[in-house]
Amino acid sequence: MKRLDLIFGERELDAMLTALEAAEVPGYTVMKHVTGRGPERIVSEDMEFTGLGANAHVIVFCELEVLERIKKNIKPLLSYYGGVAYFSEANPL
Amino acid sequence: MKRLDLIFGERELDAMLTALEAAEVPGYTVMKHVTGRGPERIVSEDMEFTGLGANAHVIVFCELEVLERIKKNIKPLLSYYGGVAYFSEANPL
Amino acid sequence: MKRLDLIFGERELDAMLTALEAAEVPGYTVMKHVTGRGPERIVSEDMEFTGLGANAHVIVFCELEVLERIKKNIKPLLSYYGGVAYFSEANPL
Amino acid sequence: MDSSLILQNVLTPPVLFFFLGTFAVAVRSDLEIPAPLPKLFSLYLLLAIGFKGGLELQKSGLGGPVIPTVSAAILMSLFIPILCFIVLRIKFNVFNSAAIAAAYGSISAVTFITAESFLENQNIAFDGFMVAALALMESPAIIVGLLLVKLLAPKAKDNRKEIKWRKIIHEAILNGSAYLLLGSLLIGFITATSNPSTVVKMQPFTGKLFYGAECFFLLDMGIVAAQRLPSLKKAGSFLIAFAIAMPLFNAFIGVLVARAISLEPGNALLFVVLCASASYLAVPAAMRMTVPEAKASYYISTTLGLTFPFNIVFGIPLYMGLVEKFIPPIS
Amino acid sequence: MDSSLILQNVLTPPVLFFFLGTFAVAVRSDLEIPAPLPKLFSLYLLLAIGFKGGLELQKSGLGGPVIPTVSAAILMSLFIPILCFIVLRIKFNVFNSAAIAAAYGSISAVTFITAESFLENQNIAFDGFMVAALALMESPAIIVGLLLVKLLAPKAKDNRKEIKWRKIIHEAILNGSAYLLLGSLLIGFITATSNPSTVVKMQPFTGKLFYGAECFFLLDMGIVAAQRLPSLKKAGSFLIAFAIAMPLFNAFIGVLVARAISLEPGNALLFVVLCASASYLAVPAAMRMTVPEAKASYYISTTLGLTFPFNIVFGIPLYMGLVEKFIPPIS
Amino acid sequence: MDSSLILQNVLTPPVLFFFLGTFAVAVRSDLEIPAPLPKLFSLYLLLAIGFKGGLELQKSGLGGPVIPTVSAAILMSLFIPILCFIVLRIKFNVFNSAAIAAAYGSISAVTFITAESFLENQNIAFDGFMVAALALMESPAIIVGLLLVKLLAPKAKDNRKEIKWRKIIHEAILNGSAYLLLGSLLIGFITATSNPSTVVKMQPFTGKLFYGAECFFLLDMGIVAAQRLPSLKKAGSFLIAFAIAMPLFNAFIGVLVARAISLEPGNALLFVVLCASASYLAVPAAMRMTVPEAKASYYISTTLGLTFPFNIVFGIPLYMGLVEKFIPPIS
Ligand SMILES: Nc1ncnc2c1ncn2[C@@H]1O[C@H](COP(=O)(O)O)[C@@H](O)[C@H]1O
Ligand SMILES: Nc1ncnc2c1ncn2[C@@H]1O[C@H](COP(=O)(O)O)[C@@H](O)[C@H]1O
Ligand SMILES: Nc1ncnc2c1ncn2[C@@H]1O[C@H](COP(=O)(O)O)[C@@H](O)[C@H]1O
Ligand code: NA
Ligand code: NA
Ligand code: NA
Repeated sequence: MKRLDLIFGERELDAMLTALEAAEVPGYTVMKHVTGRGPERIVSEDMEFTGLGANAHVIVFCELEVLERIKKNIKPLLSYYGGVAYFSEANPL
Repeated sequence: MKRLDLIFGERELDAMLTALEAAEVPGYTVMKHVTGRGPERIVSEDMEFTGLGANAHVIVFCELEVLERIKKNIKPLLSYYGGVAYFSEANPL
Repeated sequence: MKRLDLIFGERELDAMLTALEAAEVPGYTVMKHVTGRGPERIVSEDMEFTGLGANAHVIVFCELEVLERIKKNIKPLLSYYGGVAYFSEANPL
Repeated sequence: MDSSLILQNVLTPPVLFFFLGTFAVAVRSDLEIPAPLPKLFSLYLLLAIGFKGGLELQKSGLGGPVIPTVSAAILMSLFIPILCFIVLRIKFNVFNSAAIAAAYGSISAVTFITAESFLENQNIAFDGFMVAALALMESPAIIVGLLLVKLLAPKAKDNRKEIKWRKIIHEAILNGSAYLLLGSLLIGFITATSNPSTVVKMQPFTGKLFYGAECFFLLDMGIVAAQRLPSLKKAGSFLIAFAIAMPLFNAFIGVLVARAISLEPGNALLFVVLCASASYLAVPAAMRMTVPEAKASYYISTTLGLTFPFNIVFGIPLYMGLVEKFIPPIS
Repeated sequence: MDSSLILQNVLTPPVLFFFLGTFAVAVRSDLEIPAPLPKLFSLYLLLAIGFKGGLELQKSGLGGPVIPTVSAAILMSLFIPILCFIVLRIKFNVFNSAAIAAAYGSISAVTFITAESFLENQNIAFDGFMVAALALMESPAIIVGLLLVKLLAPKAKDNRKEIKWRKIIHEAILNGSAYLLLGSLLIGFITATSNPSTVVKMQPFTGKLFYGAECFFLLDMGIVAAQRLPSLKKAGSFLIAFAIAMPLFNAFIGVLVARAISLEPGNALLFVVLCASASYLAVPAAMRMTVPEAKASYYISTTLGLTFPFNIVFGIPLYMGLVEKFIPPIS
Repeated sequence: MDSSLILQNVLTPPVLFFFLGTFAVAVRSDLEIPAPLPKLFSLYLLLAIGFKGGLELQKSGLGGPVIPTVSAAILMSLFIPILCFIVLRIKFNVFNSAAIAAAYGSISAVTFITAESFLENQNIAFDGFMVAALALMESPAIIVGLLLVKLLAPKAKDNRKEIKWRKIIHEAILNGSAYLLLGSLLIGFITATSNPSTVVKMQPFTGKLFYGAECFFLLDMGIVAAQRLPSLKKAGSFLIAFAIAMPLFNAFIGVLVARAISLEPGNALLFVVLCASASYLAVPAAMRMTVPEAKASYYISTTLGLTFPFNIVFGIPLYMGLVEKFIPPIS
């Protein structure tokens, strides 16, 4: 199985989850209030009270074929709004 | 070495940590206030004020043999209360 | 590519990020308010209001060569202040 | 049933803020009250009503109607879950029936608070000792629910039949919200006895601030309740009907009991509200730990998404109408 | 321009706590107000000013200067972003210009609050209906900003040209802060009409606590503003000059308009402050979603790191000086 | 030593809520006050005592007993850590000894607050300038602790011997809690001088709310303290004995000094409490950064798990008894 890590702006969370559901993921886990730096933006904790929001970190464990569908669905979102996505191997315990 | 990711209901955290300690893990890391969706349940942030609680995400870096012990200890908990567990390869830096 | 997981005391976050920047990481993600147990210390949520602070969990996705630089920069910090670092394989989606 | 009473109830800040919250979800506003702020308000409200209840209890003493009222309250919280269980078994298995029944046998502190505000607005007197009834009605239903599971659930393979009383009692009276409410009640009582001067110093925090904090909390309750609605649809029409009809029925029994023990109108309303309200704090916490076989979305969606809003918007004035019909005003 | 007025303004708790926050960053103290506590105070302040504004609006009614003032306010929030856009286009592309322009056309509630406190300290009267102007000035600038993007942005490959009104309106008036402010205003209005007694019960929460909570929040604003400074340097000198000069110019236009519609000095100052202040809550939220092509650090760093501090420290007393020059005091 | 005084102290809301928290841990209730809510209360309390202290300091001026008291306080916070260090070296290495010594030389603001509440309950007068002593006693012990490490620690391989004064001073006076306390003191002082009218507006927040917020915070302190107990066992009996005996001894020295500088009973008690209390905010923060060789569980478990509860439950009334014995009441 695969493990997918998505990190992007909190405000896009709804759109991102909709895209994941459309790819028929078996489940997902969301961590909010995450900060960080990407190639362009620095996201700090204080952003949370401005309208911008911090980042969200979403983890999905799924089969390769689901991953392909996810890729198709979220690539446009990531390239429009920013954010990163990495996957690696994972095995159910 | 192995990396284990456990995601389950916050209320089971104590039981889960006890099970991990019983498996003699070298350490663990806990992230609370985590939300998500599994095969059955949706866990949203508002759950935190109802008695249900959100999810916890626990990470353990350990040797394969410890992982085997963990598996034995926590499988019953996961199948009774719900939650997921995945492991992958990891190397100390 | 590589995925690096760093877990250490929140109070060292600034020093750690400086070390990462010095290693010219392409980006990083920070999760604060993380708790856990290591070989020596237990870090619980209540620590956050004492002066000690909880842990921070930092994730870096980067190339192997960056990882080498990171290793050189942060090993002294980890051995002085405590904390753990593990890496694994990761692929951009 | 006075419809102007309903309107009057709706046009108060707590109920209006509740609507503001539900409406935010309806129009998809991104208004949110991030965790753990709702927890702050919920802890505060429990501490404050507990403390104030303790003061009043000390003033009124344990004589007069106190013991009968509290006893009746406890009996109701043992009887109602059994009643609910029987009704629920028509459609649900033992686990789900017991868990939902426990929720409806227990109480909702915020509904109680809203009823108190309603009475204050209507200038109807009520007694502080009713908070003791509130505190003591939280747990018995949990015990009944767990007993129903232990006694009636199909024998499991690992033979979980022996009743673990320790664990049951623990979940029932030591869960965070019940504990804080009871503890603050006790502290209020002790303080009023031994250090009355400190009571005055608590007043700005536990008294003055209360109404505003209640409004803020109800704003969040509105958001949360509205977010529950989709999963309510999944629960099916039987459960939806139950979430409205059962509180009404429980309220009706409550009025009869209140009349039997000659409660005055204000106290009677609070008594009825305790019977009619359902728990979304203590009971879900206990059920999640002890009856994980039950589907949490059932007892959370109904209590939070339907019964709670129904009670604070329509229920309270309806029950007041009922009380006025059945219970003679103080002459 | 009275420099003693500036000093008097600086030596009040809200401004001093703001300085305490900025200074903490300057000397690298580890003082921090962890999320989501700032959110708690920001929600509280919006709820409280909204509610109080609603009460006052009900008292004053919709006659007299209310309609003209509010209309002028809305017109200003349509006109200012266009003005800003023209200036910004000298240096920036359409996306960035429109986003920054929208921020400066909209308002900052905390600047408004600080101006109210300033007036109270100076014993200058002002009317509660100005909160309605505040609430109604938040959104129009967002719509103007989005329209500017839609009409003037280079045709994108995926042809995003059709204007999605639904989405624009949604982002403009249903973002959390605008929604809470407007909603609380409405609740205050309704409550004052139908249940005046409950207003008194809200008073400790929305009224008495306000000044202290404002100070606490400004402590955090000081920290956040100072943390923005480094990215401000990157933004370049044009934007830095813009963040000071534009508010001054907007204030000047504001004074002329205030004079034209014969506002009294207190209301005039608040009107000017609305014109001169820039949004870091509602507008960034909306721009992030609808114009992600714009660089967030531009509109956040300028509004929060420069314009906000400038306004609450120097701006308010300066604008008061301007108002005193141009607007005859009430005789 | 008046045991009725102890009982009277125990039966006040702050101490009772503290017990409610410890008891929750003892009976394994799941009551918790999730992060960062405790931080909210701790920031609030520091801001409020600082601000109130500043007001009082402005009222009383810097004449009379102010300078001698504050000087004596600073001297005590230099002397006590050396004394503690000598005792601790019997069992611990230089790093641990210095870190624990610094904690006991510094102060606990919440213990101080509880002592103030105690005095108010007993109708014993005290002066606001004692808050200045509180604020100024926080840091010197940190410097002493760090100096002890620098001077007496075994020469490390990387030759960390040169004393980095900048870093030491930074950690000592710019850590969040010391900074906020001192800053608020200053703001209170300035405001009382230049804008007395604003002081009244702060009063509901910094004054009225204080007692209740203190209770809420002590509820959490009770939970945290009780959670420390297991690691206390690991620390060993020497440290456990130290955590009780040392505060008593420091209190005794404190009384003698208070008598020598002729403090009145109320101020004397506060002075003694400052000597006897130990820091779990500023010092751990500083030690974690500068002496990571010391085991954090030692200085956290003792100060928070033992010395703090001992002081607020038994210490304060005991010290009052001591004060009454050694210091003549005001005639
Ligand atoms: N190389 C990286 N490693 C870890 N996290 C990253 C990396 N690059 C970006 N991120 C995270 O992704 C968020 C959004 O990235 P971006 O929109 O590309 O600036 C950042 O705020 C970081 O939290
Ligand atoms: N496929 C998945 N990928 C990531 N997280 C998951 C997945 N399935 C379940 N989870 C997480 O595990 C929690 C409990 O799962 P469950 O009890 O099976 O509903 C969910 O709330 C999710 O946070
Ligand atoms: N084996 C491990 N697996 C996961 N997390 C760990 C492990 N060891 C240590 N940690 C985390 O690293 C933090 C600091 O570790 P230490 O300073 O070594 O006690 C701990 O509080 C844990 O959160
Ligand atoms: Na009930
Ligand atoms: Na403006
Ligand atoms: Na001390």
